[in-house]
Amino acid sequence: MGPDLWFLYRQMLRSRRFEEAVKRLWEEGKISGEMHLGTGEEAIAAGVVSHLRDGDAMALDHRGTPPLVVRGVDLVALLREMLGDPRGLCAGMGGHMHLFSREHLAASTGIVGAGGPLAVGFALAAQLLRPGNVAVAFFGDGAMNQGMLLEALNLAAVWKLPVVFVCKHNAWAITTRSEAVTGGDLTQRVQGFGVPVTAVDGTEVESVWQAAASAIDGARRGQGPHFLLATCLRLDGHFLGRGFLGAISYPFSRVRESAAPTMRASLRRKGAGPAQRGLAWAALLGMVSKAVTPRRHPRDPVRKARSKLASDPGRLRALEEEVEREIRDVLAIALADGGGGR
Amino acid sequence: MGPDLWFLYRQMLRSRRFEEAVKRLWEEGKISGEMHLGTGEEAIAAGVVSHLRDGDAMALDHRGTPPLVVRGVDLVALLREMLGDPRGLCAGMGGHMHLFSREHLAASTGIVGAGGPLAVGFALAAQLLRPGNVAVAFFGDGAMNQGMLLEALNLAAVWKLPVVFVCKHNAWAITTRSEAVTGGDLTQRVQGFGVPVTAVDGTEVESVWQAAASAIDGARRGQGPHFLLATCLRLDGHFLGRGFLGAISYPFSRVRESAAPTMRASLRRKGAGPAQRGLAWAALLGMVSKAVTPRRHPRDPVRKARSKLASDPGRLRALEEEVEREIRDVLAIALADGGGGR
Amino acid sequence: MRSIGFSEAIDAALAQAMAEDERIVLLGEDVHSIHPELFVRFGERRVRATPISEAAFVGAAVGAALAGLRPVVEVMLVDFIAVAADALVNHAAKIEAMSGGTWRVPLVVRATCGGGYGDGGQHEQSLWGWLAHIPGLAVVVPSTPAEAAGLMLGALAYERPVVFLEHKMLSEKWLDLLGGSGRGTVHFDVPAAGARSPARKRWQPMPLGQAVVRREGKDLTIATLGWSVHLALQAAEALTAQGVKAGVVDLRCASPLDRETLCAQVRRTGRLLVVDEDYQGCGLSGELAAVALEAGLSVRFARVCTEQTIPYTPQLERKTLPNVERIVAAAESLLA
Amino acid sequence: MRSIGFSEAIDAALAQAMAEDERIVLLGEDVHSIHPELFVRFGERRVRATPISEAAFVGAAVGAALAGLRPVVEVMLVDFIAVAADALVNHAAKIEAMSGGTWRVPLVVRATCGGGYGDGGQHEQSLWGWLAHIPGLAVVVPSTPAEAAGLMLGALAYERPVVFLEHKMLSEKWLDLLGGSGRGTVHFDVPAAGARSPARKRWQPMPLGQAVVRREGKDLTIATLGWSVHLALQAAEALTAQGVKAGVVDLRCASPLDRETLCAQVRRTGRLLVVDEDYQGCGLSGELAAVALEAGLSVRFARVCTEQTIPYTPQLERKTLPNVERIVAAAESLLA
Ligand SMILES: Cc1ncc(C[n+]2csc(CCOP(=O)(O)OP(=O)(O)O)c2C)c(N)n1
Ligand SMILES: Cc1ncc(C[n+]2csc(CCOP(=O)(O)OP(=O)(O)O)c2C)c(N)n1
Ligand SMILES: [Mg+2]
Ligand SMILES: [Mg+2]
Repeated sequence: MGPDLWFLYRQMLRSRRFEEAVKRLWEEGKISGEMHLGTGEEAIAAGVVSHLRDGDAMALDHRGTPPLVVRGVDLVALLREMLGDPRGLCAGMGGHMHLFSREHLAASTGIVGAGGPLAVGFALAAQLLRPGNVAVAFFGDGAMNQGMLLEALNLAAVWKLPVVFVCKHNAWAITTRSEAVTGGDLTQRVQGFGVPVTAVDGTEVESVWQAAASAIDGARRGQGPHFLLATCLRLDGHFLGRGFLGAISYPFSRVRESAAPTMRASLRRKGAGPAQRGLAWAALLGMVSKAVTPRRHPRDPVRKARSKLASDPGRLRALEEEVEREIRDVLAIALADGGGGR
Repeated sequence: MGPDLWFLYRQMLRSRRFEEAVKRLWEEGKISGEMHLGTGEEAIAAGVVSHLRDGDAMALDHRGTPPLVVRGVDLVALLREMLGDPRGLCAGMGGHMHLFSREHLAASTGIVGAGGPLAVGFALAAQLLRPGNVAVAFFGDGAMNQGMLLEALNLAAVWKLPVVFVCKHNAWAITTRSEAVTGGDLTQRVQGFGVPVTAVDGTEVESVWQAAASAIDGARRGQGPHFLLATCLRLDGHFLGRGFLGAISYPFSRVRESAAPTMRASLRRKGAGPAQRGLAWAALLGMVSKAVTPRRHPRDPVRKARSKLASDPGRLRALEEEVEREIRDVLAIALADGGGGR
Repeated sequence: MRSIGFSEAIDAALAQAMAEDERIVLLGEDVHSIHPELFVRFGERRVRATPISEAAFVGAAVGAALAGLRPVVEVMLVDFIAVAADALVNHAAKIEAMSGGTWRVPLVVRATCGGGYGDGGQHEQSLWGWLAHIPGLAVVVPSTPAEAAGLMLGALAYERPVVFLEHKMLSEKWLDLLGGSGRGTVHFDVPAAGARSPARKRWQPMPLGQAVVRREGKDLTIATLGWSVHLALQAAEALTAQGVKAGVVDLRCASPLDRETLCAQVRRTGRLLVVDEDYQGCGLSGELAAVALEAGLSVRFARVCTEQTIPYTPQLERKTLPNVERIVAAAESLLA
Repeated sequence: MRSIGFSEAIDAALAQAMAEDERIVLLGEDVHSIHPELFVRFGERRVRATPISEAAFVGAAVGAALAGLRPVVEVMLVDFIAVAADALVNHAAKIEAMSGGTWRVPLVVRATCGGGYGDGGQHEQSLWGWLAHIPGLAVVVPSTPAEAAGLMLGALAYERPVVFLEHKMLSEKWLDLLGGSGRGTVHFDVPAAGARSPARKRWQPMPLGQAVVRREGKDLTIATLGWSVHLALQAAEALTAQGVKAGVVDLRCASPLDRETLCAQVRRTGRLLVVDEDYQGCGLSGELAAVALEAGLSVRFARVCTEQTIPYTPQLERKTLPNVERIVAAAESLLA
């Protein structure tokens, strides 16, 4: 059986619309703290999570929303959690970086890489208590340099655990390009721990679904861990707000204003020579230009999936309206009595 | 210029005789705590450390004695340290797992894997302050599953640091076989971090010397890190004493006496089925039999080097007498006034 | 009656619990040879040797606990817990709270602790106060084999993360392994009450957070736990020569603290002497001072703790760790 | 006169030091964009972005310090120090002692700390008492931009490992980044004295371990540090309405502690109220109780600390962290 693109698109769109709502609420000041969206990762969430079933577990990182949406977590509870509402998924105690759903065996962590060990533990429990169940860990490319995650790959391999590691490779860790801080080749690195790797375009939901199908199926049947290396995008920057350098996710024009002190600093006496200063400037500017993701990105996974369904515009419109309605209802309920924990 | 086997043999023998003396003193109760000897690793110590010069640094693990001996650390100070003498290398404050010689930029750690980051830091200092100098990290195969060491490989690669990682692969971590807890292939694993690997028989001092020559030379010339994977032996078990299971480094006959409670436990009601219990027994027995290293091992690096020098027995005897004398003198001085920190 | 050693007792309790609850698994480096009795009985599925990857296997134990197992994860020496601190501090300790109370982490972290046998700075720490600082971690430090067994069962029944510390000076197994007591040329004075207890057919769980008065005394109260309980008892005995009646409270747990038992004693004596083998600053010793003051007690206070990195050399090691002479001297200063 | 913000002041001091001492390097995640002023001036050799490998890059900073550099290693949030605890606890803190005093580790670990802007349990901890527990680690927690700059220079001159904590509520940079204050729809009440100081051409190093009396008071002494200094001052002000004169001691460092300044104040007031945003148990608050008692003071004691994992939801977050109302209430209870 192949992927059901209608189903997958629907899940992706639910996540996208939900996170767009979260973004508005954050900007209105109704959600506090940092806010990392998973926009651009929806194909990975949908392609992987739609294979999960009761007793399967997930370890999530700071972009945990899309997998939870796809997994079927109650969206009102999820939104209330972010609003800090005592009726939230975690009674408002966790917030968006620390989302937990015991019912779905889903745990998030705000510590980069810590999901690796958690997932290994989930998989160990599956191996001993629920054969046939699996665990999935979602994490970014930046996490691939975190020791505990590397150790987790090894543990999974030597214990032949039913765990699928999903690396959402958006080429960035905050403002650092992965390639600048990651030696060698990730595929070889992972294989070097005895874990087989499948690389996949993580903006193509059907490809992800296929790759995940065989990885998860193998894990269920006792073949041990698998690693999906899935490229993706970071459509809303590292997190919402002006971001580092006051530029990453805001209009380029802002750079000039915030760059003045930096400009002055680069002209001060003592320090590196002019060549090195120039290099540093070039690095900063290069970074800023690369980090600014265009609003409508050609690889946007939601748009890509949608374009494949364009041949049936009626069904498409119905689906989209249904999703919009769902999210509207979620918002209405969650915000009904003021919402939030202030 | 090739290796000078006479010189290397002399260093190896110095280390061996010194550690034999340490062993006697430990058994006499003059040295307290654990005692991990580096007997069986001398070819690695001699083959690598003899390339080091002023300004080069070393990070050592719990078997730090051989590299320090080869590096030219004052043996009286070293022995006094182990005796807990206030005149010891570290005023008796460190002990054999925590040996430091600032003069030689040599630091030990009793935390498995922690030498990796330390060496990377040493190499960073060399890169910025003393171009042409290098750092070397010595650690075991067990350390290859410690996250911070894996991270250190990556850091060294991305910063192109002058560091040589030396893995002394004796196939064991205490009573655990490396192969049982290490996924994939170590060479591939290390290459996956962007660090080139040379595998070498670490009981052949000339091979080690050659491999180290080119790794260290490359590092000095700015070519970045290198990894030597050197097999070796653990001639005195994991540490001195009865060891885990009362068997690893003591005569096999002891096993029977200490095995009685284990035998009883394996017959108690409740627990795993008989097949699994049998497997566990088999694993224990297999481990014990593998772990008992014969006193005179055909791959003993000191004996191997010696056999190549047999053609000049006169010179050999003179060299050996000189080394014996050196160690005797060291002992005499260190023990002269009672020695030790009791 | 047969007697039983410290580590033996803990393993006996663990075996009893494992026989009754399939969800209990033991993970850690070399567990097969450190606990051969458990290994041959429960097999390698439930007694799993790990690679030297403390961060990952302690983290995995947290995940396993969330997903239905009851892991006992062993970190050989508490010093190495620093390598896995994130798993305890940011995960085990916090997930129940961050999940809004919906998800608990029934995890026991077992480690050895303490010094006095010559291993030096990175291998003889106690760190119970360091761990107890984190809300959400219970920390157990037993002082006798029988109570160690009972508290292990208590820890398994606690349903929340517990760090269970086994003092190496009390452990027949670890003192032999690391102190090399098997060589016959070294000896350690281990009080019989700490080293051995009567064996039992069946161990009963002991609740966490209950201190016990080991010795009544009207002049001052010595509060302590673990190995130091025995030093304190010796010191109290020595003090009788001067007509001083010193009581000894064994806290048994650094967290949760039994404030009541402590304060009831201190209320009577008006003098609190804390003996804490862990580091002095910002630790358990200060906490007990605060507890006494918060109870509104007017109290004279002194403490005998480890004030610096533990030296290797035996003569300084002895002076740096709490010892009977230091305790007696501190008691005298309080009574002066 | 131009004024300067908290993070800006620290970076200005760091720039001054880096200009004068080639051995100072800055390592950490995203340092190029967190400190662009340092990056464009000193270049990527000395301002190095790291991978997300806290254990290795903090450990490497220890090695670099041993081998002649003066690293400032940045761990974004002190919460993440748990990932690198081994490098600090077992290495940075111990090497001078274990080497018999022959080898020092001149290292500054810089991290942000504290809560109040809505990041929740794994991102708002303080942990200064946790770190100060370890002998060999100094821990600095400044409360004004000018002193932060001076203490950064003091830390660089200290020659030994120092953890330098920058409270996020005081940092114009971090409050914008993590609190999202730039969105205009959220506001934080940051007292001017904590947020900005007069700019200076040249910063002078301030020695570590010197507390300062921020406010004299004869009825009780509030001891605190960091962000809470400002809460304490507000509470002291509020207490005047009841005729209460509360003094405020800003400890500035959790280690080394300035016992003298603290005890001199407490001796006069007889009442000690500790406001400690770090966790309550086995931490700094208890240590101060012990310090007062060890000085032979007869003292009434209360504390306002963080007693549990920090909740995300703003209303509980506010209640869980120290706040003015809690401080006032505790002061009243002490005076009752
Ligand atoms: C241990 C740890 N270090 C640093 C951080 C701060 N941090 C949060 S997200 C992030 C980048 C993560 O990059 P990646 O894993 O690629 O995920 P992405 O944000 O790109 O999705 C960092 C450094 C953290 N949360 N935890
Ligand atoms: C972080 C840490 N975990 C565990 C230990 C206990 N330990 C000491 S040596 C050792 C085995 C090390 O194996 P390997 O690195 O191969 O070195 P070998 O002893 O074989 O030379 C272990 C587990 C430790 N010292 N540090
Ligand atoms: Mg990324
Ligand atoms: Mg080995």
